[in-house]
Amino acid sequence: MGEITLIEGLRQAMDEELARDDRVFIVGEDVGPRGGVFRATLGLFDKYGPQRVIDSPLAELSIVGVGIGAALYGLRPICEIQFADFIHPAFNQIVSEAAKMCYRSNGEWTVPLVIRAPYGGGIGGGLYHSQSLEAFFTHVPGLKVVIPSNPHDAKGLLKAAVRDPNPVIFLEPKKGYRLIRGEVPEGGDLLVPIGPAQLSRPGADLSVFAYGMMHHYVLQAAEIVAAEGIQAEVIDLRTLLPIDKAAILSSVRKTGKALIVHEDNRTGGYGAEIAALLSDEAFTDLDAPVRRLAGPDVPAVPFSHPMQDWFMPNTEKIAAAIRELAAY
Amino acid sequence: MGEITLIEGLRQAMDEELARDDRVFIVGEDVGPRGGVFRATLGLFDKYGPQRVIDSPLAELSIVGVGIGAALYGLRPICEIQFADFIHPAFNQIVSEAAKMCYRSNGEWTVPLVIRAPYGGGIGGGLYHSQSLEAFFTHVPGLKVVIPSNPHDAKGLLKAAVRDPNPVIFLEPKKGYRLIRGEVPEGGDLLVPIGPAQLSRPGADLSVFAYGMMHHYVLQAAEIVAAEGIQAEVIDLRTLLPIDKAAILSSVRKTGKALIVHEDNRTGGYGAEIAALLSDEAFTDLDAPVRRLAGPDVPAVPFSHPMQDWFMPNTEKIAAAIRELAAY
Amino acid sequence: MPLPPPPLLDLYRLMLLARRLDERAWVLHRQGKIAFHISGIGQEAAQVGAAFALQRGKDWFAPYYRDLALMLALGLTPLEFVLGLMGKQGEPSSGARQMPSHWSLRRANVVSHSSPVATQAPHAAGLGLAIRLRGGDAVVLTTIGEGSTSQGEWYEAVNWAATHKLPVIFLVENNVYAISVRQNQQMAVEHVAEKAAGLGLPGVIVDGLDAVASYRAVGEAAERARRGEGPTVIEAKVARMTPHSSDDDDRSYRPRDEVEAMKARDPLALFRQRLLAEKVLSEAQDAGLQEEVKGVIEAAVAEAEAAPYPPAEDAAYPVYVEDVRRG
Amino acid sequence: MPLPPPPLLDLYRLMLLARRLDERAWVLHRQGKIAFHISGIGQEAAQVGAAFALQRGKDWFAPYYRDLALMLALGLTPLEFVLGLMGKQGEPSSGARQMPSHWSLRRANVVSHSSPVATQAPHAAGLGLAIRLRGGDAVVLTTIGEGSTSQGEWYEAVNWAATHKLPVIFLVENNVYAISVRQNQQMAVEHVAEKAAGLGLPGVIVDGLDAVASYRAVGEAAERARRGEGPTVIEAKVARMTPHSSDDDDRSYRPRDEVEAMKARDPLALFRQRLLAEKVLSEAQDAGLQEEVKGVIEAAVAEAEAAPYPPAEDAAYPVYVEDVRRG
Ligand SMILES: Cc1ncc(C[n+]2csc(CCOP(=O)(O)OP(=O)(O)O)c2C)c(N)n1
Ligand SMILES: Cc1ncc(C[n+]2csc(CCOP(=O)(O)OP(=O)(O)O)c2C)c(N)n1
Ligand SMILES: [Mg+2]
Ligand SMILES: [Mg+2]
Repeated sequence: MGEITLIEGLRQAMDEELARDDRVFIVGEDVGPRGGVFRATLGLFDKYGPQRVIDSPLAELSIVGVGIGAALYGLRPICEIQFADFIHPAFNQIVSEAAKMCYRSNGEWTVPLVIRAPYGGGIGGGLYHSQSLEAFFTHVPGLKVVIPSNPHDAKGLLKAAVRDPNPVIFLEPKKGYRLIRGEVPEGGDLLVPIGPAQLSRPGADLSVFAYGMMHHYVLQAAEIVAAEGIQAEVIDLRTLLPIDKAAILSSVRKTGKALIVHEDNRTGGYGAEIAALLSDEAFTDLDAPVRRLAGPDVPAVPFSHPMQDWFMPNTEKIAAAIRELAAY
Repeated sequence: MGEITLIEGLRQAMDEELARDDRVFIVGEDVGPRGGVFRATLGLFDKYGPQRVIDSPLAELSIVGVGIGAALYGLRPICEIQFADFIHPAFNQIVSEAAKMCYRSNGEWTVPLVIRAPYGGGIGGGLYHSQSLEAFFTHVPGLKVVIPSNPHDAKGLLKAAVRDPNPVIFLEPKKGYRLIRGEVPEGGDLLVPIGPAQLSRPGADLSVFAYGMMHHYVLQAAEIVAAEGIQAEVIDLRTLLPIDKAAILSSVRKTGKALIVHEDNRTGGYGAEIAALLSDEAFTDLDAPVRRLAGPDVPAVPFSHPMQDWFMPNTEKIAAAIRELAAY
Repeated sequence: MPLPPPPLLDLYRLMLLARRLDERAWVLHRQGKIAFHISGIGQEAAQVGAAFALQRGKDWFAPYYRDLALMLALGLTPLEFVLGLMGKQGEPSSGARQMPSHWSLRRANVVSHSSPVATQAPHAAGLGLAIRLRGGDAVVLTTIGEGSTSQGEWYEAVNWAATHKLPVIFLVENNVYAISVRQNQQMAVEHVAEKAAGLGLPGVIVDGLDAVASYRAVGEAAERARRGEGPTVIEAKVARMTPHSSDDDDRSYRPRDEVEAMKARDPLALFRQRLLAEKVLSEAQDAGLQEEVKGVIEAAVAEAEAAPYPPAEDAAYPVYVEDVRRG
Repeated sequence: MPLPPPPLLDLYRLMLLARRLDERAWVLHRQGKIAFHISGIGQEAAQVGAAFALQRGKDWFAPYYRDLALMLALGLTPLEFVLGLMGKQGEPSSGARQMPSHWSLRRANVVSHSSPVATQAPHAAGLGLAIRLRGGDAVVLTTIGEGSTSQGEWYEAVNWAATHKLPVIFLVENNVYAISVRQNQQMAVEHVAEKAAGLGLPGVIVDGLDAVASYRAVGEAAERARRGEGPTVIEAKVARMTPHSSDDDDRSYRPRDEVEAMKARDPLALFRQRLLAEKVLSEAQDAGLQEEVKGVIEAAVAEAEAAPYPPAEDAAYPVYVEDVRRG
C-alpha cells in the first residue's frame, strides 16, 4: 500500500488501462505533451505516443462525437473535457447519441466511452471553472454517472469505467485532486464496481448522503458532531446513475433521517431525486423532513472570495445542517 | 369569447406581440413562408415580412446564440426550435450564456429571449420527435420555464414571456396543438403572469400536479375517479421555474397526499423536485408517500405503437395511480 | 488500384428498386397503412453510385434518412424497409424504436443514426480515426443534406478528418432545400463543395443525377483515403422530387415550374434512356426487371403487413448493454 | 468616407499602458496578491489598431480574454482592471463574479463574455442582425483565438453573418497556440483566414504585430460593413509572449528558441523604434509617457488594494432581472 493523491489514482488507472488493452486511447485538449491542464495524463504521451494520447482540436462536441465513432468501431476512448463547465457543446452528442445508441439500435451498437471531466468549486475558478453539473446527466437513461471521492475509488472506478460497455460520465472533484490523499494497493488490478454506494461511516442518528469533495467535508463534519454525541451515518454514493437504491433505503430505514449534500444547484439537483425516492419508498421510516444542503440557486460559483465562500457548502455548514436535523 | 385551438392561441400571441412592439421578431427553421412545421407562425411572414420572421440556417446553436446577441442589443427575439428534441445543440448557449448573462454581468446585460419548442410524445414521433426535457432547464437558475396546457394560457403566457426581461423556455405540448380547444377572450390584451400555478379542479382527497398534455389527461382522470367518490384536486403548474411553492404546499397541506405526473423520464425529472419540496417543507402534512407517475427510465418514446403506449402516461394510468394513492 | 468500370445494370436495378419501393411507401401512406415516410426520390443515382464505389463488407457507413437506395445497395432488404415503415417486429435498425428510414445495419457496417441532423458526421470521423489507429485501408462514407451542413457538428467533423487526414468521405446530397428553406438562406457560398477549401481538404462537385459520375467521384475519393491522403467533401447535386416528408406540403414555398423542370430530369428515366441508347439494357430486359422489382416489393409489403408488432414490454430494453444479454 | 491617418501616438500610448499593466499583473501574481492572470502581451498591436479603426460609443464589441489593450482603448480604466484582478467591489464587468479579463462594459457597448470559448461569436452575429433590423451603420467587432475557431459556434456565427450580410468583423488573434496545442493540430489550413472562403466572405491576413496594419484592415472591413457589403474575417498574426495563463508553464510544449525569436519581434519595441525613427516620438516624450503610465498603474494598484471585497450576500443576486431592481 502506498499513499497517493486522487489525481495520481486517476493517472495510474489510465496508465494501467492503456497498457492492458490496446483499444484504449485518450483524447482531449492538451492531454498530450502538456499532460492535461491538471496533469492527469502526465507522462502518458511519452509512454504511449501520439496515436494513443491525442491532442484534439479545441472542440468538445467533436471530442465526444469522434469518441463515439471510435467506440462504435470497438475502441475504448477516454475523452477528457478540460473543465466540466465546458461539456455543454457536447451535450447533444452525449444525450442524443451516446446515451441512446444501445436502446435505439436495439443493442446492435454500443458506446463504450468514458468522459472524464474535473468539476466543482472552491478553487477560485469563478462561474465557469467551478460548476457541478451531474444532475443534467443523472436525468439521462443510458448513461452511467460516477464521482469518486478518494484515490482508491478514483483509480478503481476509472478502471471499471474504461471496461464498462456503456457510456460513463466520470466527474472528478478537482479541488480534491491533490488535497485528498489515501492508501491504494500497489500492483494488482484494482477495480471498484460501478453501482454500489459505500458506507463510509456507520451511525445511528441520521444518514448523510454525499459524493466527491462534499463527501470529504461530510466526513469531517461527522467527526465534529460525533464529539457532540451525534452519530451520523455517512454514505458515499460514488455511482450516481444507476442509483444504489438499496443502500440508500436501508440506511434511512435504520436512521429515520436523511440529509443530502451537493455543490450543484439545489433546485432539480441530484438531491431532489434522493429525496423523492425516500419520500416515496421510505415514507413510513422517515422521522424527519428530508433535508438538502446544496449550492444555492444562483447560476454558478462567483469568483470573489467572499461570494465564493457564500456559495460553497463546507464542513461548518454541513455540521450545522446535521445538528439541526438530528435535533428535529 | 371564441373557442380556438392551443396552437391558434400561440399564433395570436405572436401576431399581437409583433404588432405591439417592433423590437419583437421571430427566428427559426421554416418559420417563414412555410409558417413552421406545425404552422404556428402561419401568415406572420406575409404580414410582417422577412425582417421580422426570419428563416434561419439549420443550426439551433446559432438560432439561440444569434437571438441572445439581438436581445443584448435590446430586441425581443422569439426563437423557434422545431422540436424540443433538437434543442441540445443550443444547450451551451442557453445554459452558459442566456441563463447566466444577468448574473454574470451584475445586471448590466440582460437577455429578453423566448425559446419556443414543441415537446411531448404520443404522436408517433419516435425517440427524437417526442421528448419532454423540461428537467434539464428547471435545474438552471436564470431561466424561466413555462408550459401551457390550454389555448387561454398558451396565448396569455406566451405574450407574458415575450415581455419578460429574462430568458424563457416555452415548451408547447404539441399533441395538444389542435386537440385542445378552449375559450379565449377576443380582443384586449390577454396576459397570464409567469409564476403562479393554477388550481384547475378543487378536491379534498389528494393533490395532483401536472402541466401541458398531462394536465389534460389528469383532468379526465379526475372526472373518472370523481364518479367513484374520489375528490382529486388538480393543479396546473404552468410555470415550472420559478416554482410556485406556495400553491403546491397549500394544496398538500389541505389534502395530505400528492401525485405528480409528467411525460419526461422519472429519474431526475421535475417531479423529483416537487417531491423533495414536499418531503422537506410539508413533512408533517403528508399522509401518504409522494408518488410520481412519469415516463419510464428508457431513453425516449419508441416509435412502434405498442411500445409508445407502454411509455406514455395516459388517462387510465393516471386514474389508477390516483385510486392507489387515495386508498393509501 | 484503378476503379473497375461501373456495373451499369446493377446500378440501374438498385435505382429502380429504390424508386418503386419509395413510391410504394407513399401509397401505403395514402392508404393510411403507415404514419410517416421520408423519401429519397431524385437522390437514388448519387447513392447507388457511392455504394458501388466502395467495398461492401469492409468499408463503413454513417448515412442519413434519404438513403434508401444506398441502404438497399448495402444489403437492406425491401422487407426490412417495410417492417420499419410499419413499426413491426424484426425491423433491423432499431427493433421498431426509431421512425422509418433511421438506418442501422450492423452486418453491413452501417452505424445507427438519429433524427438530430449532422450528429452522424463526427461519428464518421471517429470511425475514420479508429481505422487509422487499428490499421487497414477501410474508408468511411457519411452522407448529409446541404442544409444540415450549417450545423457546427458537420464543420467540426470535417475539420477533425482534415486535420488528422482520416479516411472519410463526406457526401453532401444537395437537393437545394432544407424542408422549406432554400440553400441561399443557409449559406453564402454557391456550392457546398466550396466549404472544403476553408477546411483544407478537396471539395468535389458531381452531378448527382448521374450514378456513374457519383461512382467515379466516390471511387476516387476512396482511393485517396486508402492511400492515406485524407478525406474529401463531395457535393452531389440531386433533386428532392417530393415534399420534404409525408407531413409536408411544399406548395407554399416551392415554385411549381421548378418542380416540373426537375421532373423532366428524373435521374431514373435519364439513366434508363442512356442504358437503352448504349444498348446495355433492352426494352425486354427492362420490362423483366420492372416485373421482378414489383414482385419483390409486393411480397415484402404482404409479409410486413402480416408481421406482428413488437411486444409492448420490449420498450423497457435495452437501456444498457447489460440489458441486451438480459432482454 | 476614407479612413483617417492612424493616430500613431495614441496607438503607442495604449500599447504601452496595456503592456505595463499586464506586466504588473504578473508581478501581483508572483507576490501572491492575485490568484490568476491571463495575458495579452504580444497581442496589443492588433487590438489597439482595431479599436482605433472603429467608432467608439457607436460600434459594438464582443471580445475575448486577451483583449486588455482593446478594452483600455475602449475606455476601461486601469483601476477597473486591477479591481477585476483582485475580485474587488466596483469591478465593472461582473461585480467580481467572473474571473479577471472576462470583459463587459455597458457604457462602451462591450457585451459580457464567458469562459467557454467561441460563445461570443454568435452574439456578435446577433448584434449585427439587430443593427440591420433597427437601421444605422454601426458595426460589431468580435475577437477570438485561432484555436477557438475549431468550435462549431464560430462556424455557425460566421455562416449566419455571411448569409445575412451582417455588419460584423470576426478578428482572429492567431498566436499559434491554444494552451499547448499548435495550430497544425487544430486545423488543416495554413491560415485561419482561409476559412472565410468556405463561408463565402472575405478573409484577410494582417501582421498583428503592426498596429497600423491592423488599423487599416479593420478600418476597411468596417467600411465594407457600413456600406452593407457584409462581414469580414481578419486573421491577425500575433504572438503569445507568455505562458497561456498564470496557471501554465509552457516549457513542456514550447521550444525555447521559438520563444526567443518571438521576443526579438516584440510589437511594442518594434512600434517604439518605428515612431522614434519616423520622429513621431522623441526619446524625451517616450520617457515622459513611460513615467505617466507607471504612475497611473501604481495609483490603480494602490486604490484597488485598498478597496473592499463585495459583501458575501451580493452573491445571491441578480439571478433574474427582477433582482436587479431589488438588489
Ligand atoms: C438538429 C435538427 N434540427 C432540425 C431538424 C428537423 N429537420 C429534419 S430534416 C430537416 C431539413 C434537412 O435539410 P437537408 O439537410 O438539406 O436535408 P434534406 O432533407 O433536404 O435531404 C430539418 C430542419 C432535425 N431533424 N434536426
Ligand atoms: C469550450 C471551452 N473549452 C476549453 C476551454 C479551456 N481553454 C481556455 S483558453 C483555451 C485555449 C484557447 O486557445 P485560442 O483560441 O488559440 O486562444 P488563445 O488563448 O491562444 O488566445 C482553452 C482550451 C474553454 N475556455 N472553453
Ligand atoms: Mg436539402
Ligand atoms: Mg491561440
